[in-house]
Amino acid sequence: MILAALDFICRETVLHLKRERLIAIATVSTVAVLLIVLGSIVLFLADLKTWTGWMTDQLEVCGFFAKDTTREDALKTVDPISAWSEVESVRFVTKEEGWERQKRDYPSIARLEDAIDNPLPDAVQLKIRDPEQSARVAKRLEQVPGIEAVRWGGSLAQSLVRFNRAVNWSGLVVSLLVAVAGILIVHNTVRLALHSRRREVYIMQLVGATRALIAAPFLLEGMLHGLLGAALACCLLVPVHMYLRDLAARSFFPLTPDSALLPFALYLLLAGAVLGFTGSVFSVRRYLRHKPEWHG
Amino acid sequence: MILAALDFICRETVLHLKRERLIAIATVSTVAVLLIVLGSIVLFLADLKTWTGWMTDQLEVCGFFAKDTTREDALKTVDPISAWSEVESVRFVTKEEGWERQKRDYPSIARLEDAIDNPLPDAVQLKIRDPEQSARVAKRLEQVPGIEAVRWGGSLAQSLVRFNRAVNWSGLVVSLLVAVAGILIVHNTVRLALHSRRREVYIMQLVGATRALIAAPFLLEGMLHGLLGAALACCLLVPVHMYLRDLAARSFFPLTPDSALLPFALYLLLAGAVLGFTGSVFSVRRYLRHKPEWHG
Amino acid sequence: MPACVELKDVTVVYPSGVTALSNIDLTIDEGEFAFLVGPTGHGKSTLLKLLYREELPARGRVFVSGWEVPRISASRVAHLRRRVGVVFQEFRLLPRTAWESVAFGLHATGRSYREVLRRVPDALSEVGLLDKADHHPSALSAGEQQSLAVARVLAMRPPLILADEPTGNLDPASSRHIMQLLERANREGATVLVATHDPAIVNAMRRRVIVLHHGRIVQDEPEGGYPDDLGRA
Amino acid sequence: MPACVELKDVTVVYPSGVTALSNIDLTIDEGEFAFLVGPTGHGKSTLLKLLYREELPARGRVFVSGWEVPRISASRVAHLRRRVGVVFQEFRLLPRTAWESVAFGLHATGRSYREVLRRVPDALSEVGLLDKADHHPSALSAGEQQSLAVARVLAMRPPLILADEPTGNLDPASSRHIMQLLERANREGATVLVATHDPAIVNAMRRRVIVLHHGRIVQDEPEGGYPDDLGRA
Ligand SMILES: Nc1ncnc2c1ncn2[C@@H]1O[C@H](COP(=O)(O)OP(=O)(O)OP(=O)(O)O)[C@@H](O)[C@H]1O
Ligand SMILES: Nc1ncnc2c1ncn2[C@@H]1O[C@H](COP(=O)(O)OP(=O)(O)OP(=O)(O)O)[C@@H](O)[C@H]1O
Ligand SMILES: [Mg+2]
Ligand SMILES: [Mg+2]
Repeated sequence: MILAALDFICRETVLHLKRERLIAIATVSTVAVLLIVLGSIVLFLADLKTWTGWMTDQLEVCGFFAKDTTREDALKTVDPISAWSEVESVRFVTKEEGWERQKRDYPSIARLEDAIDNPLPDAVQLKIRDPEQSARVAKRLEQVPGIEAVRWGGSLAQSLVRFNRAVNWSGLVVSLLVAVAGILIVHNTVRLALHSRRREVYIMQLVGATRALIAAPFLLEGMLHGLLGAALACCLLVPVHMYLRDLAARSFFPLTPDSALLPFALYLLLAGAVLGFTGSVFSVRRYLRHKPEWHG
Repeated sequence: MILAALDFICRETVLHLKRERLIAIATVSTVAVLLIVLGSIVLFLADLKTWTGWMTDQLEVCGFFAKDTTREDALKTVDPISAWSEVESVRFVTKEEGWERQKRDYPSIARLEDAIDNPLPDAVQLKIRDPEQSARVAKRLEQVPGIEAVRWGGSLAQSLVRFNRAVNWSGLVVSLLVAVAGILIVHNTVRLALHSRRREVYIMQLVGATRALIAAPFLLEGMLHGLLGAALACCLLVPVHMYLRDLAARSFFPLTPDSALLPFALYLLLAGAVLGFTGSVFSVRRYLRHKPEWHG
Repeated sequence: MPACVELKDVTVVYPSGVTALSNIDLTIDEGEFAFLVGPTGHGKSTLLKLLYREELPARGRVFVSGWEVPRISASRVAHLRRRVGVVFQEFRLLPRTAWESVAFGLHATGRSYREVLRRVPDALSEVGLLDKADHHPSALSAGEQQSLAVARVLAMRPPLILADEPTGNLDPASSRHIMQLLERANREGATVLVATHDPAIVNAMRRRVIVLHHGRIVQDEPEGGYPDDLGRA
Repeated sequence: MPACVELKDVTVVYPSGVTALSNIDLTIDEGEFAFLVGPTGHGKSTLLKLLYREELPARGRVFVSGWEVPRISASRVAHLRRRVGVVFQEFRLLPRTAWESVAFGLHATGRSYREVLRRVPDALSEVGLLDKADHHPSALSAGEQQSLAVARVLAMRPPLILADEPTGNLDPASSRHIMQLLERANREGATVLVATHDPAIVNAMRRRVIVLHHGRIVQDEPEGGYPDDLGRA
C-alpha cells in the first residue's frame, strides 16, 4: 500500500517534470539566477572580508630578523617584546611557517615551489592594542637587536578597522535581505506556476485523490527544480571564482580560498532544494483549499 | 475610432488590475523585492566607492598652516611646492572652503554651524605622482615654513589604490549581472502570470480582437505593476539609506550623499516600468501565437 | 433497501444570493436508478454537487451512504469522493492522455498495477476510445471527451454514480450506448442518478423521474417519462 | 446568391495522424440556414474550425465571403473573425461577467458606447440572462453559459454564424427558443450553419441537412430530417 503510493508519487513526479516545459524553465532559471546573485554577493562579501582581514592583519607590526640572526637569538627577543605595554600579543613565525602560509594563500606560488628556495627570514608578529600606536611600536621594534626590517600599517589603521566592522555588519544585513528576497521570489514563481495548474489540482481532489498524494509530486518537483537551479548556479560560480581568485592571487591580492568553495557549493544546493520545496509547500497548501474558476 | 480604442484599452487595463489579485501581488512583490536587492547593491557599491575614494583622497599629503601664518605667507609656499618632482598638483584650501566642504559632507556638522566657530586652518593638498613616495613628501612638507602639521596616507597606499580599482570593476560586473538577473526573473514572473491567462488571450483572438488591442492592456498592466514595485522599493531604500548615512556621518564615515538619492529613485522607477513593460512584451507575443490546452 | 442518498429539508443559497435549491426532501435507495430533470438553471447540478461536497447547503442535512456530507472533515473528503463517481457536466478531464486520465483515479486509490492494467483498457473500449488511448483531451472531439469522463467513472466502479448531462455532446446512438453502460453498472449494484435534458432517453428507459423547478421538487414518479411542460404549468 | 462558404476538396489531418475530414466539397450560399450532423468524432467541429481559421487544411481550399481563409495573414485574422460569429462547443467564455462578455466583442470591434449600451441588454434579455448580467460564468449553470455564448454572437450581428452544438446543455423548450433566435438572425440576413446532435430540432425545422460520416459528406438534402442511421448503413 505504502509502496504503491510511493511508486505512484514517483511516476506522477516524472509526469510533472516532463509536462509544461515552460514551468520547469521558469522555475529552474529563476532559482538559478537568484542563487547566482546571492552566491556572488556572498562570495563578494567573503572576499571583501578576506581582504579587509588581510589589510588589518597588515596593521600588525612585523619585524623581520636579519638572515644571519640565529633562531636561538631571535627567540630570545620574544619575551621582552611581549612585555611592552602597547603590545597585545607576539607571535614568532618561523621562515618555514611563513612560506607554508604563502603557498596556501597563493597557489601560483605553490606551483613555483620546486623552482625557488624559501626566501623568507624568521619574523615576529606584534598585535597592537590600539592601531594608532603602530608607528611608535615600529620605531621601538627597529631598535631590537637582530631585527633587520619592520613593516607596519600606518595612519589609515583606524579607518580600516572601522571599515572592517562595517563590512561584517552590512554583509550580514545584505545576506539576510537577499535570502528573504530569494524566498519571496521563488515562492511567487512557484505560486504562479501552480496558479496555472489550479484546475488540475482541483480535479484531482474531485476524483478522490488525497491531499498528500496530490501534493507530494508538486513538492518533489519543486525540490528538483530548486536543486537543478542551484546546480546551474554552482557550475557558473565555482569555476568563475576559482579563476578570479587565481587572477587576483597573481598580484598578491587575497580572495576566499578554493577550499571554502566546496561547503559553499553544498550550501547553495541545499538552499536551492529548500527554496523549491518550501515554495511548493506553501503554494500547494493554498491551491488545495482553492476552488478555481473554470473559465478563461 | 482611435479614441474609442484608447478608451477601451484603459477600461480593459483597469479590469485587468482589479482581477486576479494573486498575479498583481506576485508581480509587484517580485519587482519590489528585486529592485530592493538591486538598489541595495548599487547603493552599497556606491558607498564603497565613496569610501575608497575618500580613503585614496586621504592618501594625498595635506599640510596645515599654523593659525598665526597669514594667508599671504601661506600662499607664497604654493609655487615652490608645485615645483617638487614627486608632486603632481597642489591645491590651496582656504579654511572657509574646507569648512564648507565639511558641512556639505556631514549634515550633522552643518546643524552645529551656529554653535561652533570654524576650527580649520588654511591648508595645501598635494597629489602625489606615486603613493609610495608619500612618506618622503610628508617629511619634506614638514620643513616648509608656516606649516604646522602634516597628514598623509601611509604604507597601505598601494593596496588601497588597487582595491579601489577592483571595487569599481567588480561593481560594474555585479550591477550588470544583477540587472540581467532582474530582467530574467521579472520576465519569468510575467510569463507565468500570462501562462495562467493563456486561454483568455486565445478566446479574445477568437472573438475578433486584434493582437494590438489584446496586448495593450497587458503591457500597461505590466508597466504599472513594475512602477508600483519600484515605488515600494524606493519607499524602503531611500529613507533607510538616509538614516544610515546620517548614522555613518556622525562617526565621520562618508556614504553617498543624499542628493544622489533623487536620481537614484528616478532610475529605480524607470527600471521598474521598463522591466514590467518589456517582460510583458515578450510574454504577450508568445501567448498571442500559442494555442492553449483547454483542460486542466 | 437502506437509503444511499438522503436530503432532509435542504436549501442551497449561492454567495450571489441566488437560492438554487429550496427545502428539498429526497431519498434514493441503494441500487436505484433515477433521472433528475428540469429547465436550465433550476438546480440539477447544484443538487448533485451537494452529494460529492462541491457545494454546502445553507440549511438542512445531506447523507450519502450514511455519511453526513457537509460535516465530513477536509481530510476525509477524499474517502467520500472515492465512493461517488461523477460525470461532470464540464467533463473536468485532467491534461493527460485518455489512458492516464482513467488510470489516475485507480492509482490514486491504491489499486495494484495489475488491476489498473486490466481495467483501463476495458473501460476505454467500452466507450469506444481504446484506439485514442494516447490522445490528450484537446485532441478529442467533445463527444469523445464526454465518453472519456464516463469511462473514468466506470473504471472506478463506485457504489454511487452521479452523471450530469452525460450525453449532451453525443449523437443519439452513442447516447443510448452510454445509458446502457450506466444501466449495467446499476444492475451490478451501483446507485445511479442522472441529470439530463434528453426526453428520448428518459422516455425510453421508464425509470424514476424527479423533476426540479425553481429549486423545488415538483414531481417524483417511480416509472415516469420526460414531462412535456417540465413543471412550468 | 453568391457563395458565403466554399470548401474545395478539403482534407484535414491532425498532428496525431487522424484524418478528420477527407475531400470535402461544400458550398453554402449567403443567407442559407444549414444543419451539420453526424456521429460523435466524425468531423463536424473540425469543419467549423476551418471556417474561422482555428485549424488549417492539409489540402484543398477554403473560402469564406470571398477570403481564402488559410492564406489570410496573421494580422488580418481578426478581421475575418469579426465577420464570423461562433458559438463554441466548449462555450469559451471569458472570465468576466455576462455583461462584460457580450460587451467585449463589441468594444473590441470599435462600436460606440451608445451602441454597446443598447445591444448588450437586448442580447442578454433575448436569451433570458438579463437578471444574471453581473454573474461570472462560474456562477451560471451550464445551460446559462451556453445561452450566454449565443448572446455574445447575436449581439455582434455577424454575416456568418457558426453554432457548434448550441443546445447540448439546454432543456427542449430553451433549445427551441435558441433555434428561433438563430432563425431570426438568418431572416435578417445572416448565413447560419449549426452542428447538432438533436433530432427533434433538425426534424422540426426542415432545413438543409449535411451529414458527415468518417470525415466525408455522405448526404446533403435541402429540406432534410435527422437521419436515423446517420450514414452508418
Ligand atoms: N487537436 C486534435 N488533434 C488530433 N485529433 C483531433 C484533434 N481534434 C479532433 N481530433 C479528432 O478528429 C476527429 C474529428 O473531431 P471533431 O471534433 O471534428 O468531431 P465532431 O464531429 O465535432 O464530434 P462531436 O460530435 O463529439 O463534437 C475525432 O476523431 C477527434 O478525435
Ligand atoms: N457558483 C454559483 N454562484 C452563484 N449562482 C450560481 C452558481 N452556480 C449556479 N448558480 C445559479 O444557481 C442556479 C442553479 O444552477 P444549476 O447549475 O444547479 O442549474 P442546472 O439545473 O444544472 O442547469 P443546467 O441544466 O443548465 O445545467 C442557476 O440559476 C445558476 O445561475
Ligand atoms: Mg447543470
Ligand atoms: Mg464537435
